[in-house]
Amino acid sequence: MQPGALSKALKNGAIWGFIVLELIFFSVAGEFMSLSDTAFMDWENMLLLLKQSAPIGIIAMGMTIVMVNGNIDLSVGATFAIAAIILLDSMTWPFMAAMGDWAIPFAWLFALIVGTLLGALNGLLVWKTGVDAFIVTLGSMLGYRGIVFMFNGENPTSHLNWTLVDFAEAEFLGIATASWFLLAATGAMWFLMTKTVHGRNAYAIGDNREAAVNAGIRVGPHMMINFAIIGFLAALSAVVFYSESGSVNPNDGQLYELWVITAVVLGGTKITGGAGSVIGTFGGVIAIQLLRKGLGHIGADTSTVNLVIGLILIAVLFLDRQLNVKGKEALKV
Amino acid sequence: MATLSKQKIGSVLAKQGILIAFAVFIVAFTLANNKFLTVDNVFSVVPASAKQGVMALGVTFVVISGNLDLSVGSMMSFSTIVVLDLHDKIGPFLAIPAMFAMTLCLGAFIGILVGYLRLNSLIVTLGMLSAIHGLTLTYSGGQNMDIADKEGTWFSVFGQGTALGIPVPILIFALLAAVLGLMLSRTPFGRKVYAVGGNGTAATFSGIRRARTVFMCYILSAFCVATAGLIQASRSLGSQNTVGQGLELEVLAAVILGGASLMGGSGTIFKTVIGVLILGFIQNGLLLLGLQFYVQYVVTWVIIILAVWLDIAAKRGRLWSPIA
Amino acid sequence: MTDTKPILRLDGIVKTFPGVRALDGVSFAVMPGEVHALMGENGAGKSTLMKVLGGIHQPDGGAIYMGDEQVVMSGPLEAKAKGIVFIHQELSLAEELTVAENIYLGELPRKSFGRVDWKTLAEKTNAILKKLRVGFDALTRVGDLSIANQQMVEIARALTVDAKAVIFDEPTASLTDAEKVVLFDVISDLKADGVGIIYISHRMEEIFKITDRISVLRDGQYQGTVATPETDEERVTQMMIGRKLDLTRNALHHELGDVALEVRGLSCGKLYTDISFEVRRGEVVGFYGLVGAGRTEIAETLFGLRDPSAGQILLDGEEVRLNSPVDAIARGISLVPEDRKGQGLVLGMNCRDNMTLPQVDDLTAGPFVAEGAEVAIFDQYRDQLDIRTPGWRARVGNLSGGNQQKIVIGKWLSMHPSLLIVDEPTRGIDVGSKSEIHKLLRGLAAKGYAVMVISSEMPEVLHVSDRIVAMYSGRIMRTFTSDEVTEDSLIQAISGLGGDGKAA
Amino acid sequence: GEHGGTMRIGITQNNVGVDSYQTTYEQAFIAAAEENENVETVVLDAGGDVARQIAQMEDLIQQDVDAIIIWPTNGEAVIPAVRKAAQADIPVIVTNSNIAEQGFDFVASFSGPDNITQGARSAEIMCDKFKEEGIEGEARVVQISGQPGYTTAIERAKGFEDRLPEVCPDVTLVETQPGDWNREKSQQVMEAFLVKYDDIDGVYAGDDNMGVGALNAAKAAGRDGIIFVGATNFAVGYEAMAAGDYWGSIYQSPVDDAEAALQTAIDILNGEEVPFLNYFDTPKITQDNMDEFSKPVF
Ligand SMILES: Nc1ncnc2c1ncn2[C@@H]1O[C@H](COP(=O)(O)OP(=O)(O)OP(=O)(O)O)[C@@H](O)[C@H]1O
Ligand SMILES: Nc1ncnc2c1ncn2[C@@H]1O[C@H](COP(=O)(O)OP(=O)(O)OP(=O)(O)O)[C@@H](O)[C@H]1O
Ligand SMILES: [Mg+2]
Ligand SMILES: [Mg+2]
Repeated sequence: MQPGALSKALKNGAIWGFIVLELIFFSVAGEFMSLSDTAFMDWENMLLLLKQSAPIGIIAMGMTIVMVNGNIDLSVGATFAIAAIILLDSMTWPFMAAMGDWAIPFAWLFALIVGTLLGALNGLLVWKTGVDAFIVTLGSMLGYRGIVFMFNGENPTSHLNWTLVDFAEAEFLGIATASWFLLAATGAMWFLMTKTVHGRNAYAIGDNREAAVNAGIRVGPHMMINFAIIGFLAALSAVVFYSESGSVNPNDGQLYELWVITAVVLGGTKITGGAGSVIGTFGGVIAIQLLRKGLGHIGADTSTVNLVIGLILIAVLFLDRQLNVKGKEALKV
Repeated sequence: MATLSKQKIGSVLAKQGILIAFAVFIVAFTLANNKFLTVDNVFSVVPASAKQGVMALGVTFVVISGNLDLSVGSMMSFSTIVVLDLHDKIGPFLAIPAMFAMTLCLGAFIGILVGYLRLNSLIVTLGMLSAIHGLTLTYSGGQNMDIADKEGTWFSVFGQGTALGIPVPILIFALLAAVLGLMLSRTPFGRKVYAVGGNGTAATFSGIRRARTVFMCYILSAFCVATAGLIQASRSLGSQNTVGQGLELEVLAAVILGGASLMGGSGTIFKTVIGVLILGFIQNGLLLLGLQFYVQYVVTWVIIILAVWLDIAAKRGRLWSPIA
Repeated sequence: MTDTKPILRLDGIVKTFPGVRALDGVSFAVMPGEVHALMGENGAGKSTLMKVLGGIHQPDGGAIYMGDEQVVMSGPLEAKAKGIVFIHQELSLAEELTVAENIYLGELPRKSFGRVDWKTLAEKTNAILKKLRVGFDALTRVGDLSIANQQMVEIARALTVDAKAVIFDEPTASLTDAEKVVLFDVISDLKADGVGIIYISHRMEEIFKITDRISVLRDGQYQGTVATPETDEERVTQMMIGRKLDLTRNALHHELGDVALEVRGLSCGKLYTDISFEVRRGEVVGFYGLVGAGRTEIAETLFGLRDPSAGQILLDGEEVRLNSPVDAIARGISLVPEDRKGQGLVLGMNCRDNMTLPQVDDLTAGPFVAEGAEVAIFDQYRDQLDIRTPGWRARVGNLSGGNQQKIVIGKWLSMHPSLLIVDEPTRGIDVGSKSEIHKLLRGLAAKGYAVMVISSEMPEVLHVSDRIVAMYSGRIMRTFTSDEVTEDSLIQAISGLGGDGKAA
Repeated sequence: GEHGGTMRIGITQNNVGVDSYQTTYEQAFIAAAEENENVETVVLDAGGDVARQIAQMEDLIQQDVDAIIIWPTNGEAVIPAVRKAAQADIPVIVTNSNIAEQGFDFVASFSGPDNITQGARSAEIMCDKFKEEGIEGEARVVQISGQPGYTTAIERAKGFEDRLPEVCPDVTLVETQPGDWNREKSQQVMEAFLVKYDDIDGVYAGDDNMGVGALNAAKAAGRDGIIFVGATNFAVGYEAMAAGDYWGSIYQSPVDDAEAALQTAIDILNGEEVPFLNYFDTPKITQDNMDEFSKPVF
């Protein structure tokens, strides 16, 4: 056990090390390249970072359990958009409009229910048809997006409610509403995955599905619950974000699945399932947001941003691999 | 006897399910719109699908080897922009091999990362999707790329020409499908691709160079992407930087529709071709019916899931999954 | 015990797979407190019958009774709820999870809010582990355990519930003698508690040691049940395969040729140290030791899969560097690996393609694979090894475990190696085929091949070897010739006792 | 000027890599800023993502720049972020496509083209040509619109669809499909149109890039005599016009667009009066008058 301890610690801490590196780099580079007088590692800026991580971060928490489970969900971006439309559109329905600001909790509820149902539908398809989750959700990524467009054609759906905006922009203990939701989602998923039977079964199924089936775990419903969870969290993310922005384009949330998966993988979750952690994912989310923000801070242009983000992703994967090399005597397969 | 013939029908269905689905679509669309099954239409659908099709051929190899390639769309933008730019600078004769060389370098880079360094292909190609886009933007300065003398170049032959009355893109696609189909099903290399995708460890234990096999799959994929870029560039003789954006998923959908498993080890070129044609005809059929593009999204969703579902249902001999 | 009612009864079970009638009207009963052996050749349908009982497969005909009541095993959960515990032939564990979580997979103890009761879990698990006398604890990650220890985890599952019947499907296939003793203790405890035990194994000596009755299957058909004390190996074998077998020790020696392989002072990190031995043409050298003794790692090094940290490998007197299996194969080395599913076979590929995989580059006609030549090779080894398959097109994954193993052996024999290394060559193989394989190995040696046999079965090592290398904890303890070896001295050597620590 | 010292102006653009208009805009913006020694800029790109754009707004507010220019990804979703800037006393200038009316209170000025008018002008160009050919009584038109959901696409389509029946009441718009600002996609859409409709007299494309894609399809199918009208005159459109294949478009220069936005911001920081809707002119361009315009650089 002892010889592996250092590399193990390094591995588990890799994402945090990377975050520290980013912070140092952008702070130093910012001194020379940035026009901003304020330092990058300003406390306010870090709080902002947390807030800006929320839309991707909340979904990433759901993606963690789905990926640990051995599945993947490519449709979260579309679910995000549908939930946003329900949130904003429902407030204009006559009976809702009649309720004034009391419509807000109902609008939230509707959006969350719809998100959960869409997630559950993915799960049901995976369960009942036995089609791989990648394919099912690749399909529903298109299908759900089609549904988004059916709502309101190609036009945005908007309903700017200032009460809602004020709530979303509010701060409690200096931390923005969106950040609180991110922290709550992280905490809840951490509890679920480390402390509960459901969470441990998620690992077991992702690790060896056949063994789980043989042990009598009801794999189908279990996976469906996890898809419902990610649907719920995608909707929660939308609810938090669109409460503040009040308008959704039909192609909003596109490519979110890729960012979310990137964050989850950077955070150390195994793509084949069976291993991963919510805390790691949190680190992955922060690392990505930091990267985007930092590149803006030092004035990198679009082509550089694309190039750098792509290469960093690969570099982190490479480093992770290097940290994980078993000794020289390892089997070469 | 009765059970035997029933079993036979079942196994025929299992093997040819995708073909039957294809036939059903063709009949349905033909009934719905009399323009659908016309030479005009077929010759306009297939060239448009040809570049996705050509890319799908390469991705089939990658998927069978147990990996993914999400960078093909972005890489196709790159090769299109490069060949158009070089066309005016060094002439088409040199531009084409130069573009192929550059695209193959990108493929080799991915091949090294995934094959030799054994990094996860989903993430590597996701990263490359973004990085190659950045590269393309840097190369072009973000500008559209157009050939100056559009009428006077023979370069247009790959996208717009016809031979024996058949559009050249169709010929390229058919030729490449035939060659790669034989390569996959009949050559030792093809066998190794299946082995590496089916069980990489066992393949290594059997003396197969796993890394080299995966590397070659990405090289092939890049070759197909370069060919698609050539068709694309030649079709429009001008292009924007995002010309291939989003194609990676369309291509992957076609490969999956053809029945290749993402776990690796299964799939064929022939079925991928059918997958490409189904997606192409759906797209075209719905357009002919005057349906909104987003209806097409929903239909594609239903068709992908139904096709894959029926395929595996036939294989396991029951409709619903046995998972409790 | 025969006067009581059967705890479990299967009646006329039929099960077909596409192209195979795996079970054809099999009836079978288990009494409480009985150890009931289920025997049959590879592919006879033993595992399938048990999977029907365990709710993993649904039968196409027949009925299952528990007591007087007819039951339907709709799934593994149902079977477990009815008190039927199934220890699988193939390991069925989640490697990333701890031992405790694996043992209680699917029934983790709960607290409020669906939380796992870690304390109870650890206590219960450690109690079971203590009974099994293993050297790891509840919190060990299963992936860090050796195959044998993983098998012990699998066995531990039998002790978690109040079972009415426990099915052991070849539990000893990867166990060594030390663990077997523990397993047999566990079985006798269960037996004393009145549990009915179904025990599947190809190892005759175990069957006669621990079972009360023996039922035999052949080609999916029930051949009958006999009381163990009233029968003998020969009669059972005859029921299984319809003929007699030669089960003697190796007494015959072939003319030895030149040294084909010489290993000098080979080490590989901590896996093994200072290994020296030689194998001559015409000689079979057996490697015997406990799990973790490092035999497999030596084989893997010789096959180019591990880089040695010190020492030399000489083939035909010439020092070689083997960087990959490609190098090793080019030098005429073949390795039948230990883990057939993970390392030996591409389960999704057909039988023929698996068998010709290492030589596919050479079997060409123009740019294409010469399929006719491939089929010829397949046919030859199918006949020689008596591989039961519907045809070369069958997916290897659908073959029974033993037939899969034969495909792997065929694959490497067809390479005509000058040095053949076989690691646990008969794991999970029925007696008939086993003796065929032993004959084959002897025959190869007679033809001038050099053969290394790694095995954890003493009778096997004794039966095929001209010399036996005994290993303990990464070192060679002693080398025996087949004339001087005794079971006692061999056991002492592999336990780290007695041997003089030097290759003879 | 009233503003002492250097002005720090932040801009968050919609999606720079996506077409050469936006790229040229960015380059022109940076060039214009470099020319003015009193101006320093922070140039950001939202990559078409609203969430990223709002985050960039927050970053710019947090960095306490003097003014913010925004090219909205969604004309309504950015309003609260714009309000935040206004509350932090940072003037916001909207560029290229405007935000919704609810946000006007928080905005100092809008600078950009009038997309509705552009759509209307395209309708007029097409109608005039139909009249010239004498087919205004029966002509059939198809439309290839821009990326679904984008304000510019929506407004141009609206302007065209509203104006066409006013000027040419007997012309029918038979179908609209999006071409996503993408030449290839547009070409594919047009291929299907050509199979489906034997009689197409005019094609309106949301920009020239798509218009040329449609033209390519028509050429490949050997269908002559179709009148192509686009918007945002790209270099390819200009060339096709010169070759006589493409009838007309709307001349809109990203350089003008960028310079107007920067100038508006500077003027506001200098305390000058600027009109709230600061449209720059986007004239009609057809084969008849194209000599008056220089070939677009993008
Ligand atoms: N899922 C399956 N699909 C098709 N055929 C199968 C399947 N499972 C088992 N079979 C076939 O059923 C027959 C019986 O197999 P089974 O695994 O029960 O044999 P076994 O007696 O356990 O053999 P072994 O001793 O080798 O483990 C074999 O011919 C096998 O190929
Ligand atoms: N004491 C131990 N506890 C747990 N694992 C061990 C122990 N010793 C060795 N191992 C691991 O168990 C694995 C099996 O060891 P190895 O393959 O060398 O045994 P072997 O001599 O080939 O025996 P067999 O082939 O019967 O398993 C090795 O990967 C080794 O790292
Ligand atoms: Mg078996
Ligand atoms: Mg071993």
